[in-house]
Amino acid sequence: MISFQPSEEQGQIIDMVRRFAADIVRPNARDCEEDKAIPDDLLAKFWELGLIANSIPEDCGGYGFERSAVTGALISEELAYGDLALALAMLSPTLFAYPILEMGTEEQKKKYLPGFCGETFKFATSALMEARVTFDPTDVKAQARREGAEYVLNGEKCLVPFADRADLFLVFAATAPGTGAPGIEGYIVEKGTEGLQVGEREKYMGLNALPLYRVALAECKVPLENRLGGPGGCDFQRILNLSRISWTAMATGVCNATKDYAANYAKERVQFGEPIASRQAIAFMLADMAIETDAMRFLAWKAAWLADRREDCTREAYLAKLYAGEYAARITDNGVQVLGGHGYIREHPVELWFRNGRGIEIIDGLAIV
Amino acid sequence: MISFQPSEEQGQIIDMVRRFAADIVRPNARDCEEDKAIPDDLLAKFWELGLIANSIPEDCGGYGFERSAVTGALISEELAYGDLALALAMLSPTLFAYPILEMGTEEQKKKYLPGFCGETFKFATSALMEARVTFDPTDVKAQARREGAEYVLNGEKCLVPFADRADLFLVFAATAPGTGAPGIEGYIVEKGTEGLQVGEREKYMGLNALPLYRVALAECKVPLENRLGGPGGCDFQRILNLSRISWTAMATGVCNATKDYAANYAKERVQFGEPIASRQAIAFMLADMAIETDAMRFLAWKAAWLADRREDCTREAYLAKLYAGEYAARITDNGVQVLGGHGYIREHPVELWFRNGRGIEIIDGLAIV
Amino acid sequence: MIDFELPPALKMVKDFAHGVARDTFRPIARKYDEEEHTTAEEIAFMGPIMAQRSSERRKKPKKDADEPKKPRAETEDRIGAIMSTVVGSEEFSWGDAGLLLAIPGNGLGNAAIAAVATPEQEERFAGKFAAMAITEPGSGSDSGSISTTAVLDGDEWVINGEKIFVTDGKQCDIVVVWATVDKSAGKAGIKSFVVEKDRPGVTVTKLEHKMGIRASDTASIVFEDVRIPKDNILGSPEVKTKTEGFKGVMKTFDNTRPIVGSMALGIARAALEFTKEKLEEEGFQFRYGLNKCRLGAIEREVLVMESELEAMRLLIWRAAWMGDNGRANAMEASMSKAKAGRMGSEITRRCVALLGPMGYSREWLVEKWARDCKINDIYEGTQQIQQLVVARNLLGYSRAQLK
Amino acid sequence: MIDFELPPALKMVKDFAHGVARDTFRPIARKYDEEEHTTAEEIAFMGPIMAQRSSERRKKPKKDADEPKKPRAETEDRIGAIMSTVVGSEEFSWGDAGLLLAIPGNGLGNAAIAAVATPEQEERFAGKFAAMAITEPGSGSDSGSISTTAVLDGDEWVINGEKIFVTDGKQCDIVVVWATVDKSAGKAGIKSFVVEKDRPGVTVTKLEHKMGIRASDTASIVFEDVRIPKDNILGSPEVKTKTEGFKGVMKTFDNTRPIVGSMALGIARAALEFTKEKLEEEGFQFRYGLNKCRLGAIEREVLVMESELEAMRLLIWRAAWMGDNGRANAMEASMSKAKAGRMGSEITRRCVALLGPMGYSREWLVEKWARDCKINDIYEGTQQIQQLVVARNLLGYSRAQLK
Repeated sequence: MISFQPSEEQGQIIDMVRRFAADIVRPNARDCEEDKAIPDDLLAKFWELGLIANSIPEDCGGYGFERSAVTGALISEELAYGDLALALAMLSPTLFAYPILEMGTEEQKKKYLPGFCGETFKFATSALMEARVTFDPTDVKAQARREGAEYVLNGEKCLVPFADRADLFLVFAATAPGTGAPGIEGYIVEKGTEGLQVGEREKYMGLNALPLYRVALAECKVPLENRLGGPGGCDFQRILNLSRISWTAMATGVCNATKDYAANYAKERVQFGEPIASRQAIAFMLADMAIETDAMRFLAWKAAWLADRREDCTREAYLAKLYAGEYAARITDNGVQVLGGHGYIREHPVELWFRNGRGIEIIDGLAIV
Repeated sequence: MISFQPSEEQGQIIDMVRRFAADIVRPNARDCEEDKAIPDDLLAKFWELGLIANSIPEDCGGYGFERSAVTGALISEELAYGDLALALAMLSPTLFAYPILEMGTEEQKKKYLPGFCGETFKFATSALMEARVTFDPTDVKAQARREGAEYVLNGEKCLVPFADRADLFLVFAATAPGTGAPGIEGYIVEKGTEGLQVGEREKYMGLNALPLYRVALAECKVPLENRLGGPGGCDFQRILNLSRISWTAMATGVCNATKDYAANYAKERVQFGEPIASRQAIAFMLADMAIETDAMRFLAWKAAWLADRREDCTREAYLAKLYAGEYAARITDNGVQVLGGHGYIREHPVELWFRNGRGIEIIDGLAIV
Repeated sequence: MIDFELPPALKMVKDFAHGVARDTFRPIARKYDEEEHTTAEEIAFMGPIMAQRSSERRKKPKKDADEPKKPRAETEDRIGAIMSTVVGSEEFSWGDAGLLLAIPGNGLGNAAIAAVATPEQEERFAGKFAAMAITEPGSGSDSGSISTTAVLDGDEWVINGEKIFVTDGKQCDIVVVWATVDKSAGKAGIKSFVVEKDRPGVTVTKLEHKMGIRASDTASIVFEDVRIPKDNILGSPEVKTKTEGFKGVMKTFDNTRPIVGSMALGIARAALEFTKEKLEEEGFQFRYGLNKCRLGAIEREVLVMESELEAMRLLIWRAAWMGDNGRANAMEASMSKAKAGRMGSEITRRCVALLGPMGYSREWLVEKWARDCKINDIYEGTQQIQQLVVARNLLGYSRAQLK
Repeated sequence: MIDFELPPALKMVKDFAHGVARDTFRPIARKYDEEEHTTAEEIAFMGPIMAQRSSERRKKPKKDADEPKKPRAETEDRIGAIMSTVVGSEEFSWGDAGLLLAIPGNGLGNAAIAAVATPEQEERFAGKFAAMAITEPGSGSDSGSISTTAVLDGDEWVINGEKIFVTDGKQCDIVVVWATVDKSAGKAGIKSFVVEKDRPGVTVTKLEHKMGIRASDTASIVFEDVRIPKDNILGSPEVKTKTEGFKGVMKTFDNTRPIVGSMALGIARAALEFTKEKLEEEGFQFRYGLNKCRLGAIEREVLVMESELEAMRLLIWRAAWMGDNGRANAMEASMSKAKAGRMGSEITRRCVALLGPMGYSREWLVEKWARDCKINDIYEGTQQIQQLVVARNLLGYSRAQLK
């Protein structure tokens, strides 16, 4: 039965996260970007919402509500409406927790998930991306080989959020190069494991609030039971799909924020005797922003809905992110354009959204629903 | 010394062709399209301008002015401003004459060029394109093999203008498949040669005024001296470049015509109490048309200027046509859009230009400067 | 709850429409493109089927569009006529959009009657093929400026004026004519009237030669002292001080615009599917999930177009779902048509180019789809009109604030 | 005669600029991006070179821009200051656009002085670094609405007002200030004045933190009862009935807009060249002449961008050539900036994406180029203003006819 109406429960979550984004996330976004850091109390306030513990089964210490990719997309969008970097930071524990929740062995769930149900923000992360021009998430160069009772990991990762503070890393590596998604597995690496080297903090065009690090794995050994999903391994393609859904939803949030901000500005900014919004060139730019933003949202929902039905959504998630990458770049560009010179100054958030928006096409991982 | 100013002589040619396009070409374009034929007297009127004989040396019966790709681009644009199909038809003798003029042996020039200096329109043509989805002009499937004192041609060609009436065909074929442009040579095939089979007239989305035919070559034998350029062969890449320059210039003519027509319409069409041209959405569409049309023109000129200096212009001619193909499609689409419902009706020429414009990206050959 | 599954009834609609599109429309699509202004007898059988459909729909209790909007959580989703029509239209248009428009009883006038007619009128005009006559030589997008008049004379309206671009104007039985009952009242004076084609004074004066959708006729009709019964007016005859009457008339568009969008979608999907098929025959692959570094140029182009097709469909479905659920959807209807009209043109043109000389040839249907699709960015409000509607809603601007 | 060869003098300009860009600008580009509001001492040596250049140019006989246009064939092509500047700017911007803007003596104010100053003024302000102050908090694109005033008091003008977005406002020696001498006269009352920075009452109140071109400062300047000599006015002090005065001021733009275009071109070229280089290192090829069926996705994307770069350059050159040859080029100047501003942003953003995580990283300069380039679609008239200028010229419309 076709419907574009979130459930009542989802509606309540949306309202809550929307308020949080408006009251807490947006007002702090610029400072965090300039300071290149997120104060712990912001993360703590997010943690109080209980969004992550919500999805964790009661026997692992959570509230035991069903985890849903659609709900995750709704949350991703609303948080990113506040700020993309803070949204990524706040949801970063899910990078580790959700794959365990979905694909972990019973032992892995019991061992790791309770840590995400505590009172304080749990720093955990995953490492997927690698610093090369032609990086493709289904073609990672990091390798895992089995040696007796251990897996030995080698490789170089980039864009690992909170690598400096994370207790747990989910590292994606291939058993053999060129085997595509089926050959990629996740390995749980605990902080302090020998061979896990957290490198320098990285500097990017945007997302400066989010601490991103290089991480090297040099003959890093983990026990066999640390492979995500145990002997059967994980469904890496699904993890990638869930990540692309989250990115698309977050892109929707950024675009929606840009559209709203630019529209309000255009109504207030008077030039040649009239608000610039009364000129077709500006008004139609805003109309296009609205159209593409809505389309992006529904593409995320559609892929998420398939994911929740446990149907293959590789195509839908890929196309959604393809769409989001292109249009998020265009929309955030136009956000600056509507504000003109003022949009180029760091006082207005469109300047930040322009820079953040350019990461969407490029980055995979870093978020999951 | 950088200049965007045609020479005095070129200025006179432009003026002459512009008048011809306005008085003769444009007024007959729609009828020719609907009748799917061009009356001989139109071709005769074009012939009277002497544009082709102009470029042929005096010892071959012409007026002996220097042939220039830049001048050719100027002529191509002005004629196509009148109508693309008629421009292609009128210039079709050059498909045969110009390669001979540039690359023919002395014997070939003496034998064939005087025919283009007579009093009546000379039907001659060339055959390059082939009817397949992945057709690439540097990868023709038509083949030529040497057999004693003859070349034997085999293959299927499409989009051959005036194949029904042409006395002379310049057929492009490869000595071996997959050798690219260097392996492709031109072969002179006279009407009536055994194995030259003129097939059915083709039907396309546009260009219906121009008679286009399938042509098959079945063990078609021509003497050795019929290879363009003799034993040394021809520079096929240059022929292709000159063709792409002409296409880009013709695209410029079509786009310029569309822009002018749409702008005039928009100034006259009153909606909501004002001419639609006074709305930014329409006005800016017209501004973009003007910008892209000018850019297209200069890309053609730049490549032509290089060609006239005998420098390699493969890159420039390719990029020019790439640009022209994309923007001609967009501009002719917007031409219809500006006229709205009226643009969709066969009464206004934008309907025809929309259909003609879509051929530009697809077709190579069919014109040469 | 967010859901994208077609309910069984809609799957049936879809399968039926697809079958007709594949088995009946496609095989004759080229024929009626070449033979413009010929009535396609092959699709006559569709008339009774359409009539039965709408009669079945009439029997169902109607939800009042003006009932107050319920709070979110209480709304019960329903799949109604609009969703059913957009799903069907996509499939029919996949077969041939011109033939879809030429299905007897499937005119825009029928949609207008269905939207605003009284039960008595619905009954009286049931089974008739109704065209819609809005545009005049001097008024295109500016529907408020029409000059056709309707004057009440005793028990009859007398209609005078000239209409152009009447889709199915030749083939139809009745015409829904927009006319003003009070020129001084401006838009408030505009009403719509049902005029039977066989009334004295109705003359089809011209059939347009069009770029595409040539299987459906587009006519000019002159109305000269045409007398119709008083109760052939759709809606109230009263001229209100504000523009409510006109808004009522315009409201038809909220339902028809997603349908036009779905026609663009169906045509573009046909083109893209066909293009992929032909390219696959040549050995090209289309893989989902790779970085663009690893894709071929046309592979990537096709993937981008697929994402656009999905986006078009979801925007259309959203607008239709809102309409069926009694929500105000003027903005969303225009969003769906703006997107679909533009991208439909873009996708079909790219498919022509992707297939090279064969794409441009009339041997295949791709070139035809590019011609057919363009109309969807023009009629029922051009791209620019849709953008105006979206922007005004977005900004909360009146017509005066954003012209 | 149509010709695209750079004459030897211009080749020298190009080579010199490229050398400075490569050896001086590029190596320090990242440094001054990170250290916003720091003066780049490394480029101080450019000041005297620029001063000498413009003094050489002053010595040459000037062609009067108002001399009647000669018929086509008689016109003798000349390569003048504008072409020389666009060729140089492309190269400098290839190195770093922010540093180009920060070259002492290379301000927009200098261009304005060069365009309209009397010989006496030219001599007096020679060697000074001149910024241009137009925008005010309430007036962006609408330059005609500025409220800074200039009142003649005896032998001095008294300037009052606040200017924002003054490029090089901190670093410059003098500021060309747009002010009105008669608010009631509207645009006709707007004149430009040279204000020395060290005059009492001139205060730099703020330095903007910008997205890009951070090597050049952007300042707010308040003018409070600033007294300047009577002959610091540029052009005639007379307020004419029409808007000639304002038009004169606006005419500066016809020369500066192609220059801004060339900055976008230089940055975009830098990004594209770098991107190709990096991709070639990974084994990608870029071949000219193939059907798109045979190209890779990113190969095609790069080729399309190359064609756009060529288009940008030719539009810029045409506008510059017209300006140098005394032809009215307001439309063509705007065309070149509209194209270059937009495509510069587009190309740099695509390059960021083509290089994946490395494109987004601050280890390389591509992400910076995307930030730097965006300003060219905004300052000296936004994209939308350029389109207005082009459309008005194209349609023969006044400001009132096309707002």
